[in-house]
Amino acid sequence: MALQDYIRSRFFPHIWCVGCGHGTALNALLRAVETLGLDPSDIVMVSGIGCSSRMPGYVDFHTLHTLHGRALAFATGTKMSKPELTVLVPMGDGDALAIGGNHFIHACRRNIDITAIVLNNRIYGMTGGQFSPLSGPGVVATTAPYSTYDPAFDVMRLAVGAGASFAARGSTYHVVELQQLLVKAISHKGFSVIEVLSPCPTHFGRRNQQGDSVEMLEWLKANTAKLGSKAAEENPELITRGIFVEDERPEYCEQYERILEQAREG
Amino acid sequence: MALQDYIRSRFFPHIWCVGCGHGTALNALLRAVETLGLDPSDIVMVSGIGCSSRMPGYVDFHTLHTLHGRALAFATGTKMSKPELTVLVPMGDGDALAIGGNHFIHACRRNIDITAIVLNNRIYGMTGGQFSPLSGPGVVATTAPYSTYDPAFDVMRLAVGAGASFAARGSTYHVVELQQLLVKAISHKGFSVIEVLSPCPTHFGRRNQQGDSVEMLEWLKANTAKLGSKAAEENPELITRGIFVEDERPEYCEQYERILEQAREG
Amino acid sequence: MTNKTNNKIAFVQGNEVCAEAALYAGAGFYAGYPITPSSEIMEHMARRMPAMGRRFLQMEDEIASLAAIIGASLTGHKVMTATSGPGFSLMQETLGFAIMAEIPCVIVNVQRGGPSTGLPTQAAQGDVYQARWGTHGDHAVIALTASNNQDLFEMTVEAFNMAETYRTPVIVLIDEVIGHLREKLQMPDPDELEVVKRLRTAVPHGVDYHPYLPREDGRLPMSDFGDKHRYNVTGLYHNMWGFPTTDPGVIDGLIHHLIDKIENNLHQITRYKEYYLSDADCVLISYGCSARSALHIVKNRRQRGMKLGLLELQTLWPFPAGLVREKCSGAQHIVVVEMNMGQVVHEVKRAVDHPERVYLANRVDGEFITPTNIKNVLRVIMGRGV
Amino acid sequence: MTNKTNNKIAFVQGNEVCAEAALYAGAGFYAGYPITPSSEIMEHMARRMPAMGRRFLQMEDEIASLAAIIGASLTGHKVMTATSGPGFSLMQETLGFAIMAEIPCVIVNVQRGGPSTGLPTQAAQGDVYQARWGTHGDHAVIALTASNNQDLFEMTVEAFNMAETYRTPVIVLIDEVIGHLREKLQMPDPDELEVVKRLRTAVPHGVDYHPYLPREDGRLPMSDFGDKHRYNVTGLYHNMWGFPTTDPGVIDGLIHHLIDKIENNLHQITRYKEYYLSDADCVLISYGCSARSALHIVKNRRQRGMKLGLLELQTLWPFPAGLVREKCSGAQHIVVVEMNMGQVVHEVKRAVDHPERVYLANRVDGEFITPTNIKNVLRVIMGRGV
Amino acid sequence: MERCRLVFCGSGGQGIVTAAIILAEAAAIHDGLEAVQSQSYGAAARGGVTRSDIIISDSEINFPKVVQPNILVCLTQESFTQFYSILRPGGLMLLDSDLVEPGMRVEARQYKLPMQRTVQQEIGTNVVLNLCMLGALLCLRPVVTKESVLEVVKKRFSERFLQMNEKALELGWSLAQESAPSSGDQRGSAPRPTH
Amino acid sequence: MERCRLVFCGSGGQGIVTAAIILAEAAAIHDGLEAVQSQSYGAAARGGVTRSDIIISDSEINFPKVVQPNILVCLTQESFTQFYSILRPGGLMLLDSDLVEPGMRVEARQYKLPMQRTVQQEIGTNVVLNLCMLGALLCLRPVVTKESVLEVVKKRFSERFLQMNEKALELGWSLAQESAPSSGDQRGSAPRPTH
Amino acid sequence: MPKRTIADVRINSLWCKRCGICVHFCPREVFVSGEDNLPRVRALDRCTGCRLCEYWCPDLAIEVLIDDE
Amino acid sequence: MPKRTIADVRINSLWCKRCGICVHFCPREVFVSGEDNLPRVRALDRCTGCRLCEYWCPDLAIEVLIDDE
Ligand SMILES: Cc1ncc(C[n+]2csc(CCOP(=O)(O)OP(=O)(O)O)c2C)c(N)n1
Ligand SMILES: Cc1ncc(C[n+]2csc(CCOP(=O)(O)OP(=O)(O)O)c2C)c(N)n1
Ligand code: SF4
Ligand code: SF4
Ligand code: SF4
Ligand code: SF4
Ligand code: SF4
Ligand code: SF4
Ligand SMILES: [Mg+2]
Ligand SMILES: [Mg+2]
Repeated sequence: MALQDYIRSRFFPHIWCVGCGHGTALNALLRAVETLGLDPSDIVMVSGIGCSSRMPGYVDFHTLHTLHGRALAFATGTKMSKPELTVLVPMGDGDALAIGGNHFIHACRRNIDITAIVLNNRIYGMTGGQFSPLSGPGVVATTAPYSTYDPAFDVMRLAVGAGASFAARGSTYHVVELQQLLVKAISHKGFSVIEVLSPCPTHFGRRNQQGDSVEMLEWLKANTAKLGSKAAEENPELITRGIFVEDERPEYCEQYERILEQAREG
Repeated sequence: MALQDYIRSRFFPHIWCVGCGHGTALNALLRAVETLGLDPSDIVMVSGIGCSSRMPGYVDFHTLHTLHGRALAFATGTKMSKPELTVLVPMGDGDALAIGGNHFIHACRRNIDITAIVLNNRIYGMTGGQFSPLSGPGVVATTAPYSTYDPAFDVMRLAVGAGASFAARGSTYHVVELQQLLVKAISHKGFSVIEVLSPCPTHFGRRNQQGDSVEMLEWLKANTAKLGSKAAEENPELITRGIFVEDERPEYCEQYERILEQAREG
Repeated sequence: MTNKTNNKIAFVQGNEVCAEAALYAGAGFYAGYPITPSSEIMEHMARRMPAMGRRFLQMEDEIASLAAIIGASLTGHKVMTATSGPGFSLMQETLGFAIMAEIPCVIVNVQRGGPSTGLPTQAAQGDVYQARWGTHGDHAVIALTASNNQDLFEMTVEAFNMAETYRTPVIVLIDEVIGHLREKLQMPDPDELEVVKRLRTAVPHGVDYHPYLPREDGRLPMSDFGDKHRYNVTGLYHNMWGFPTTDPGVIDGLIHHLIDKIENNLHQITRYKEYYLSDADCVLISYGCSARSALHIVKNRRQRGMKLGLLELQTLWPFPAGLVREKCSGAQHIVVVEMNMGQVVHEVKRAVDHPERVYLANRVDGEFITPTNIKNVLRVIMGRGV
Repeated sequence: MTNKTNNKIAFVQGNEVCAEAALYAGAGFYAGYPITPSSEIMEHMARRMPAMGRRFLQMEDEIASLAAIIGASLTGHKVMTATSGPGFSLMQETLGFAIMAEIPCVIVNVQRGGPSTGLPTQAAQGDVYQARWGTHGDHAVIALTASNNQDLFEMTVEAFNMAETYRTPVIVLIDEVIGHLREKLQMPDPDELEVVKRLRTAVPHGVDYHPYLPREDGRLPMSDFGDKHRYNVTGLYHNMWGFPTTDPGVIDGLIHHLIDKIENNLHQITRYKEYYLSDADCVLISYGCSARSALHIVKNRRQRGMKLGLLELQTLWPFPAGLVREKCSGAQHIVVVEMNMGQVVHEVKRAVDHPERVYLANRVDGEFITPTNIKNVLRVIMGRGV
Repeated sequence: MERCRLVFCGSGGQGIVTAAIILAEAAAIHDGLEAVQSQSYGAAARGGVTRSDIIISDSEINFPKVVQPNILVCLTQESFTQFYSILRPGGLMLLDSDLVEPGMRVEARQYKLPMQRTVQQEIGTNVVLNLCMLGALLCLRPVVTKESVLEVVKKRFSERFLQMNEKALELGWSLAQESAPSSGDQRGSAPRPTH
Repeated sequence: MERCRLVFCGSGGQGIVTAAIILAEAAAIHDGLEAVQSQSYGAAARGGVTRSDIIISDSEINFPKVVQPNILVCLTQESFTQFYSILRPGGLMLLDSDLVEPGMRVEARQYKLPMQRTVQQEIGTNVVLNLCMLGALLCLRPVVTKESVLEVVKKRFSERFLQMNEKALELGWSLAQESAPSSGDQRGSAPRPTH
Repeated sequence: MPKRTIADVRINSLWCKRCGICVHFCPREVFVSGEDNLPRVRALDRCTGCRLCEYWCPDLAIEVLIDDE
Repeated sequence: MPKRTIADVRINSLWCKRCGICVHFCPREVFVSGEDNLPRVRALDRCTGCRLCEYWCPDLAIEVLIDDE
């Protein structure tokens, strides 16, 4: 199927701002789904609330736009009840890791075969630019006019610490790599987390001297490096991209099949 | 002050079962507080709901018995509003990491100077023996009659992944060590997590062939080893005890003082 | 039912009855988080569901539990979760989602003493208004209750039926006494009680399916996630395709639909029992565990010639005001018996012609209301002191 | 107030007024989680509090926000959080804790369209009953509202005063229109409005202090965590020392205390405004943003000689039923104007002598109710069509 | 059959509730009677006082709690102290003679039997104290038939524990057969709440 | 003073709301009038149609929304299409001639001024389009004094942006002075909701 | 590898939000920013068909048409 | 190091729940399980004053009294 066949084109142009990274992330995700040749009727996309969470409106899958922070909990029910479905969960950084942090770590722990896509713009976009648990210190936000002092989560460390069997980070500048990471994340049997560095020019860029989307992409280009690359080794300040963990661990729904068998046998 | 001066002896004997590890944990905690010579009027103990959460009733500190899973959120308000207080938060494994997981990771991230004591009995004691996110696979519980298949969190990995600056694990068999770990945890400037392996003979031991409290302590003796010890290296199956991380990181309330200054200056 | 014997009579706890009835009604998916005094429902499901090839899940909290069953309902399962006051309070936001997105599901609240942690192991009926108004924004809900095992079985099956019929969450509001009381249950035969199936759309693949367009009869056929119709589900105001809208006309239509589909079917939704009402000049109105004490005193006083009757409500929401008015029309005194500071009594006052004749017999100290407690109120009303 | 000028008149948004009033009342601690349409309250606090040496905290969610301010109230601070429907639904369990443990705190709910995510940026008044009944178990609450900046300032200060006086959470229930409307505010002088201080115990160290033993006048003096009196706070039923109990007598006493301390002070808690009521034969009853439209039509019709009056409620809970009955005693028609499917209208019907004369003028499509909408209802009532 | 109201009380681990369920189930399922059973726990999480109410009758049972039992069984001192006064005057009280020391006169037929000591000696464990108690009770007041109770016991216990429980039941029966009420005092000693 | 009802509409980034606040604040604080200001955003998260309502009056303002404005300012085509019809017949409509192409006749005094183009040329940025619009508006209909607006502008903007904004205001004023209504058509073209 | 001809690089002007990303980042500087900032293909012949612009575009507004022979 | 005499090892029988931990784990086997499983000190002279029993006791029921000279 062509890319156009995976979207609900009647709703385009989408509501995201000029140059919003979430659009590029959607672009990469669609190409990953296309690459995998998935049937849209086999895919469920579940989201919470936030700019990123508007993604389901644009894809022609089964789509479920839920509550702020709760997407993974809904998705767990969907997947457990019909394990043959491919379940994709785009989330904002606040959505995934402020209010939704508990469902995030429990999904990692269970290792249920869902792909969580954390669209990290380091800000609450939808509500107008409050800081998030991924903003990190020194960021100016509407709720941090004197700049933040809250330390940030490292999504990769947190996911791994919680037991995720696949964790990767990409950026909307590195689009081809991003698409490949998404292909791997979706193909992975078990819970996969993929963090996408996705600029919010409207609320983050403007307030934090990062400028518009072009400048923010330049920033991503300059401030990230491939995991294990020389650049990364030489400059530990750089944000690393790539696959942080890729383990084979028993998948949750498959484990439940074993319980079903055991129970049937008595 | 003597140990007896830190407790509300009128409520003893306490409500915990025969041989419950939570009693031993309380014992060690009181001795740690005694060792540090803290004034009980400077200590606030905040708990959630569960057997472990009954601890505040027995200590003659300022005590706050809150809601299941929310102790750290209440405690954060207490500490932020009066940073000179020593804030101790005993929690059950379900309390801390099932329903309370989000507050747990955010407290780790913020690095607020609170001591979280996770009384890990691998079961929901108070409600009668359902499994917890620390039970791990192969455990029989009232909600897992065919035995669990849910993977467990590793509290230490999770705490470190979330950014905790102090994380340690002890057991109620290794009581002297436990008291020392608690002294270090309370003294640590920043958020400290201490996981205490604390047997629940009533609901875990009985159902899982671990027997009574004596046998469960024998189990802890045989199945744990000091971090970095030869035993631990030789047998990776052993649960390790000791300090997993002890970092110096800016403390949250102190950081806020900086914001106050900045704001005052204009 | 582990201890079921011949003749399909079992001696079981209310909580087990509730779970077993859910299985009878076709519950294919359960997710929950334990809490006293509801945990036995979950524990029963944990034992029974895997053996029946159905799916059981313990979640990290009550919010996740309700979210998970909603996610599972959309793939075509009948679903349930159970909790008690504190957990039910936590569920309020997610409950509103299920109402807005019209997701069939059953939520059991085994009430205990509140507010807050309150009295975890003791009886109360303090969550009646919460069941109606706990989530934000205008909405309507269905809440059923029962006072004994046999009724509880039927009402739980009804809850599933109504959830499917009206595409809405249905609350089964029982209490600690009923949840933990063991008594007989005559287990119905497989076809004995009506079981409403999930209504699935007949619209073939390729033809536009409208998930939020009611049929002539008011029902909205569903399509399972994973089938060929792909649509959107959201907690925002939405149009007949399920996509967000801020069109005032569509919004107005949706909120009216959400309320009307329930309140206009009050008649079909109302379940109740009556005892000695035909000639009663004093009508007791009660529900759940309290109705047992009420019935006790009614029978007792009837033996002494007092014209006492009982209206036992099984549908609490939408409140059957017309029924109450009708049944109380000849009564000199109306006494609502409930274990709270007065909740259903307010609805009764609104329903009847003479609110000044409505009294409350209640108890709020954690102990089960006794026939003597009710008797004392009756004496006072009759002007005879206590 | 960033844009305050001479004469202390500012041109500001309702949300900023609410925040500024909280600071005036002495709020020393704020914790919150952003949500439309309340976020400006939090943002204003983020800017102002550090500069005043007070403490501001952004938490991980609404549950944590309310929990944090309760934890801070116990150390002796006046505290506040603000949210909107979805966040308020999430707070219900924790709200019940504050009620049970008698913790002074102020919770602002800037209402938006519900249920569920609903209409995040649009106006509604659908959370009135939720404010009363959202948490499980019996309880009582205070909820205040306002229709313009000046009143909002006063009501917010009152909310803090009542929270301290009655040791209870107080809900400030405004709406998107009021929260986002900019108009003048005459900023009161520092001593102009009464500010009730935290009442601290006079019991000296060493003498037994009873945190839950009301004084003669019904108030319960507090002691700060960190001071010399060490006591226990719990969400379980507890005795006068704050320790859990299952003693039926103590339980009964506590639940009655929690309700009576508020309902018996209805008179002191009631705030309202009235316009042209003395000779009105049609009384409009309204509150919050709707009251502005109601007042508009009242003034307009008065010019045409119609005897229309307005009772504007500022205290919604405990519901001032006596006041409503009194003010409506001479009215032929009573019209409740609100932006929901009918909430306060039910309370009004219960309050007045002739419920059949009570009508509802409402709007639920996300648009602000206009004078024309009300006029149309009035025409119908008068038998003149629309 | 006259309506029979029983209260069993003791501490958490003594199997009070199981005994109550067995009794009520025997009545309801095998003896064709109506029966309800419920329980309550004290404030303590575990190990506190446990109480179970049973009503057995040949007609419908509405109010399911026992206010004044005509049979009261106490297996700990604490539970005795808490509940002795609710027994209906002239009712039957069964105590374990080693676990409970009444200390005050109760207006009832009081039986004190060394049940725990006996099962410990004869079976080597006290986990079957509850069945022993049930055996004694049935001998003293045959509210249901022993056969019905045995039926329920058979269904509830696995092979491994079945024999032990059956034996305990018989032991209790024998103990009771040999006994006589230890206190025939018919006067009340303290005001009794009528609720 | 007659009650004046204004609606400003355009897209997210154009500073519509700021202009509205400045105008209303000038009236309320400096001209001793009553004023209310509110805004609403379209469904789109950002960049959609933004609308701000202002009422200015010498008496108390209760109903704060504008149903039929007597002044309507449109700065995008989309907002024009959505709102042109609510203008009160005979009212004043101000448009940016490069951003909006009316395409239909409106029963109003219509002013089309090249505001965006002018600020871009003269000041080198279009972020001050809103102040330019305000200047033009004040010249056409002096609902508040220019001095009051300048006071507010002074208070709101830092040194860095102040001059730019003042200049834009003046530019707008001049543009309007030179202009004449481009459409004097007094007949409505489409049914207009009266709300 | 088959020979590739770049048939066209199409911009959907209704979806394009004029962010300028394609203009700025195309490695071959195929685009210029046209009137109203709409990108315009100024040198199709320079295009290598790398599709990066297609991938980057946040609005799914670019289509690179390649004839594979 | 001053000479230490173990003055007493006291069991609070009202608090002790008879778990047997002290009896089982005391390295010097100072306790025996007495009547009703209440631990009884049978050999105070063997006690080294290590206090482990005091630390282990889940019920805070043991006090080891040491005279430091
Ligand atoms: C329970 C609840 N609390 C708060 C909100 C308000 N809210 C909506 S989206 C959002 C955060 C958006 O930030 P993020 O998750 O990072 O997504 P983004 O918009 O940046 O893509 C918030 C706080 C809500 N809708 N529900
Ligand atoms: C919101 C809410 N959900 C559930 C419960 C019921 N509950 C009380 S304690 C508990 C778990 C206890 O387990 P844990 O936290 O491990 O503590 P433990 O008792 O084992 O020490 C649960 C589920 C509750 N009180 N509140
Ligand atoms: S606000 Fe930020 S995240 Fe939201 S659409 Fe705009 S650029 Fe994207
Ligand atoms: S149930 Fe378990 S955790 Fe709770 S008191 Fe008993 S032994 Fe301890
Ligand atoms: S990247 Fe896309 S949206 Fe941006 S200018 Fe180019 S075509 Fe337009
Ligand atoms: S395909 Fe590559 S070279 Fe061609 S226009 Fe796009 S980015 Fe430029
Ligand atoms: S360890 Fe403590 S509770 Fe256990 S037997 Fe010894 S003294 Fe008693
Ligand atoms: S102090 Fe040490 S040696 Fe002495 S009794 Fe206790 S454990 Fe045994
Ligand atoms: Mg974000
Ligand atoms: Mg536990």
